[in-house]
Amino acid sequence: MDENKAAFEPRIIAFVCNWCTYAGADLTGTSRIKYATNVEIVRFPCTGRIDFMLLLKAFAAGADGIIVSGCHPNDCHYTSGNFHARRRWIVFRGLLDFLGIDVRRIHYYWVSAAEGAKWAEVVNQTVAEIRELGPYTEYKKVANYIEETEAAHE
Amino acid sequence: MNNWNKQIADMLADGTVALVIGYEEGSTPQKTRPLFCHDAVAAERLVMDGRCTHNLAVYLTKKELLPAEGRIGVVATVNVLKSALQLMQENQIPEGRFLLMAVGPEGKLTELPDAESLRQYIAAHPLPDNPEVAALIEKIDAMSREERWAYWQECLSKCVKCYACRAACPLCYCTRCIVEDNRPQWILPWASTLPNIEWQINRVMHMAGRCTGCGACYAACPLHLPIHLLTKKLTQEINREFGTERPAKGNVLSTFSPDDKENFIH
Amino acid sequence: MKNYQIKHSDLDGWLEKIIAAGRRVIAPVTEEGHTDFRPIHSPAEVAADDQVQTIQSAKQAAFPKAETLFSYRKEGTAVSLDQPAPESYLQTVVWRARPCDAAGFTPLSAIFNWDYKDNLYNARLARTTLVAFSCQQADAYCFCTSVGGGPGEKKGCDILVTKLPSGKALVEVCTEKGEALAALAPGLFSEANAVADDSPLFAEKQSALAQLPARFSKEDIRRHLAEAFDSPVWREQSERCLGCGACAFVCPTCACFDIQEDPHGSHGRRIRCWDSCAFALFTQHTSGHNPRPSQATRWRQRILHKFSYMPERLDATGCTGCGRCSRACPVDMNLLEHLTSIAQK
Amino acid sequence: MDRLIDNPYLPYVMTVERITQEAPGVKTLRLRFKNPEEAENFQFRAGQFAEYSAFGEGECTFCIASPPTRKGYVECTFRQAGRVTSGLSRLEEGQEMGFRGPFGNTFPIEEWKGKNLLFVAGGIALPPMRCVIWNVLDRRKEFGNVTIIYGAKSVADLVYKDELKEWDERPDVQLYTTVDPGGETPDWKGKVGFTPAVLEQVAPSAENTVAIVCGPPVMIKFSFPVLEKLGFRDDAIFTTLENRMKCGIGKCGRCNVGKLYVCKDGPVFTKAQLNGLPPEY
Repeated sequence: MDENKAAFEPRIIAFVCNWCTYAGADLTGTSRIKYATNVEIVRFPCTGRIDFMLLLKAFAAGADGIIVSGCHPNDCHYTSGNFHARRRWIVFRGLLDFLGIDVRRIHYYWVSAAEGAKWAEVVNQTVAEIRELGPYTEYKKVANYIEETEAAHE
Repeated sequence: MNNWNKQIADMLADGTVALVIGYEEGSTPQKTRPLFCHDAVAAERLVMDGRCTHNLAVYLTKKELLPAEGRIGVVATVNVLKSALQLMQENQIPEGRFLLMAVGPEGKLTELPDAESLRQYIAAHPLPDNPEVAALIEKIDAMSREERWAYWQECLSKCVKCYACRAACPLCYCTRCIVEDNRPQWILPWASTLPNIEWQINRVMHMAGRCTGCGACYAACPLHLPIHLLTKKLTQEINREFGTERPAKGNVLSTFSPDDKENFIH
Repeated sequence: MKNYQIKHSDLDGWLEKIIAAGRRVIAPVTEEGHTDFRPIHSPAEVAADDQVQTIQSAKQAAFPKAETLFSYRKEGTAVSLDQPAPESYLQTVVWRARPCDAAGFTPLSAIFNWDYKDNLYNARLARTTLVAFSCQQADAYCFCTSVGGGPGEKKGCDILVTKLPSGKALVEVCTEKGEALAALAPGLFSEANAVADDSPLFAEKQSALAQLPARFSKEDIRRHLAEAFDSPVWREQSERCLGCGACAFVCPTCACFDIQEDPHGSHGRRIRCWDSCAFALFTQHTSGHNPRPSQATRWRQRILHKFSYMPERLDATGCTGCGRCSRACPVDMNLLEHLTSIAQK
Repeated sequence: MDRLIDNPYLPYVMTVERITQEAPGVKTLRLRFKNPEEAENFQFRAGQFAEYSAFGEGECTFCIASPPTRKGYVECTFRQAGRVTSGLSRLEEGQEMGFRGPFGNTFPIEEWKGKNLLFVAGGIALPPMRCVIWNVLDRRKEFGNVTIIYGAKSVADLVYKDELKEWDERPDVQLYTTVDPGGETPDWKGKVGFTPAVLEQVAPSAENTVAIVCGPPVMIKFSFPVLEKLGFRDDAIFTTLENRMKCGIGKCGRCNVGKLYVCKDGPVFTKAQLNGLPPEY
């Protein structure tokens, strides 16, 4: 790992479901497991409720990586929300990849309420991988762009 | 006057249909355009041939254009029929309201009064895949991710947000589109690269498994941006992942299978 | 102002000098068979001069599709504002516009200055130099001669270049801005005579222009429109209209805009962006009430605004006959055809 | 701030000095210029409107609800409905916001000297009139009888409740307040009925009288025939139009009714003028 990458602290946004992953992350804390502090958690009732636009908004707002995590299959609090989400992510990933958006920066996990240790692990792993990829500057550049008619933007 | 024009003129004259939507000659010999026939005389202007590419199904959900009473005839291409069927499956148009009609090669008019007859006609008249579209998708697939991003960024930076792609699509029928919502403002409403990309992602995601592949979005784009590649690619992905069969009611994303792949979820 | 001659083969050399002078140059560029204005960095990028027109008009030089009106910053309860310095607007040259592009700036300027002065537009226009090329061909959508323009018309141009059959091009300089551009390559130009109505040069210029007989007059249209508000023609013509904004966005005179917010937490910008009277939401009130509730009423507004209200209020016609709206329309709403039918009613 | 160019879209920065909750969802903001020099140079006349900015949300059009006779501040009253009005509603006293104006034409108050004035207002449309009413009351001797008929959906929806009380107590103002049937409370002392019906009941004389009518389209629609019956001439009936607008300065292309721009030629129109306009409002 070169020096620049070591100095770079990735900003990770995690979209998690309330019933499994959020509780799991809570358990990580109460179990006093130490893990990377780069993650900001946004809690949703269910992975099925996570609009794909939120992922794009996270990148536009400066995220370098994204975690999407919810209940394991058959464990959804609403029976099938995670199944619907899974199908949506399959389609969405395909489209993003075709557009050249870096799908390696979006990590999907199932983390249950009992998997406090796994949460620490997936965050650490995501941070390490995003650190390796570096900041997502190509997306940020586009996000802040408005017109090429002013000298300031040249 | 063709025989089928005469038949339609008679239907308008005797009140079988109150309005017929079809095609007429356009501004140049190379193109035709949509025509609303309110009377038998106008039916003389109807044409049907390979130049008829507008997806007339877009008018079927525009209530302000349609008479309150009576049936509405549509002289349709297969693409129009496919979209009309999809609209019926999504409960956007009632089955009996429209009399869809196809014109055969010898000018024979086939009436398709219900969803079942549409289904059969569409099955019997499969549309060939456009090799140019397939080749373009292959070309983009072969690019590196960075090249793909550069390609689409350059391409969509030109978009002026006229929303012709939305307006021309029969399945973009929401009365209030996500881009018109400002609480929250999901997509910034002016034309610049990122909001343009976000708009296309939204348009295409909302088409997942619903797009009939007619290409009206691309044909409508005044800047000729190849946005139909996005819907086409999405359809390819869906076919590969979930098969080519579509649910009879609802759509691919409103259902699921416990066996859907999850090799990307850890 | 002076007239010059330049060899066809020296035009690229002149453009090179213009680019070298650090101007932002936008010019017709052909990509995938379609030609539109794009920023260029070398004369080689410019499309061959065989197309009638670009997809979009040149209005973007002074009226970009999105621009910053001002920016704000909030600190505690206080707000401070900042606005773009006109000096930051790039000196822009529009290369090989058409006379109908140049003509579009007259109605645009009228809209932006008829009462309050829109100095953002004015500052951009002051930094824009239009090098128009006379039209040697027209297509089925062109009708500049019906609305007071012409394929060799100078109005609104800073420079009008007409490629003559002799292999020379006539360069008619119309403004100081134009003169400054010619002065960038003095070696390439030789002085030419004034183009008087009976001069051989005039005849030579005329011979190089596209032939486009007028189909109607602005006055005919205006007279008919005075009585046409309740005419069934609006519904008839607009039935196939899809309600997109393509016609407005490619139009050289459409100036309707929206004002929107670009917030980034405690700071942000207010943005002006193109809008279109064809959109249903354009006039809709928060309550849901819409003064122009149908596509027919919106089509009527488009035509009346351009051909009736603007002439009366701003002494300008909102159309240069470029035909771009008709070419861009996904359902072939042909303005020439529609106006002709109105003029003949 | 240094104004590099005269930018007509650049608002004045104003401080929210006082917030009054007028009715459910309806607030009045009193705004003071942050820059005293701008306050000094600021002038407007009754009937004019302005663009109010909640930075981060956008801009919204309302009339200036305070009278020009009260110097040093301007007030606006609005109902929270969309994104910008919600943003304005969230402001607290002491916070800063934007103000662009004054725009549009005015009520010809000077021409009304010596005449009787009849104000007919419905709901949230009292603000444009309040500006005129206070302007008139501040120069009370110059005008004849002042009659105000004001209706709202319910008692809670009446705005400017303190001022209504003040006007009611003044011997030189005839005030009739009314609420729609079903909108009354047990202790409601005003009238019950739709505003046009109350107007018919009160039947003010048209003799030497100017009527100013502001309200929702349906109220205006039913009030005009009543006024006609009472003998009001079309050029003695004034109203304001409220078409959607963005720029306020005759450029953005939204607000025109036929060839007239509501933002430039309006918002004040006489019924005689409206008779000659297409129904695009």
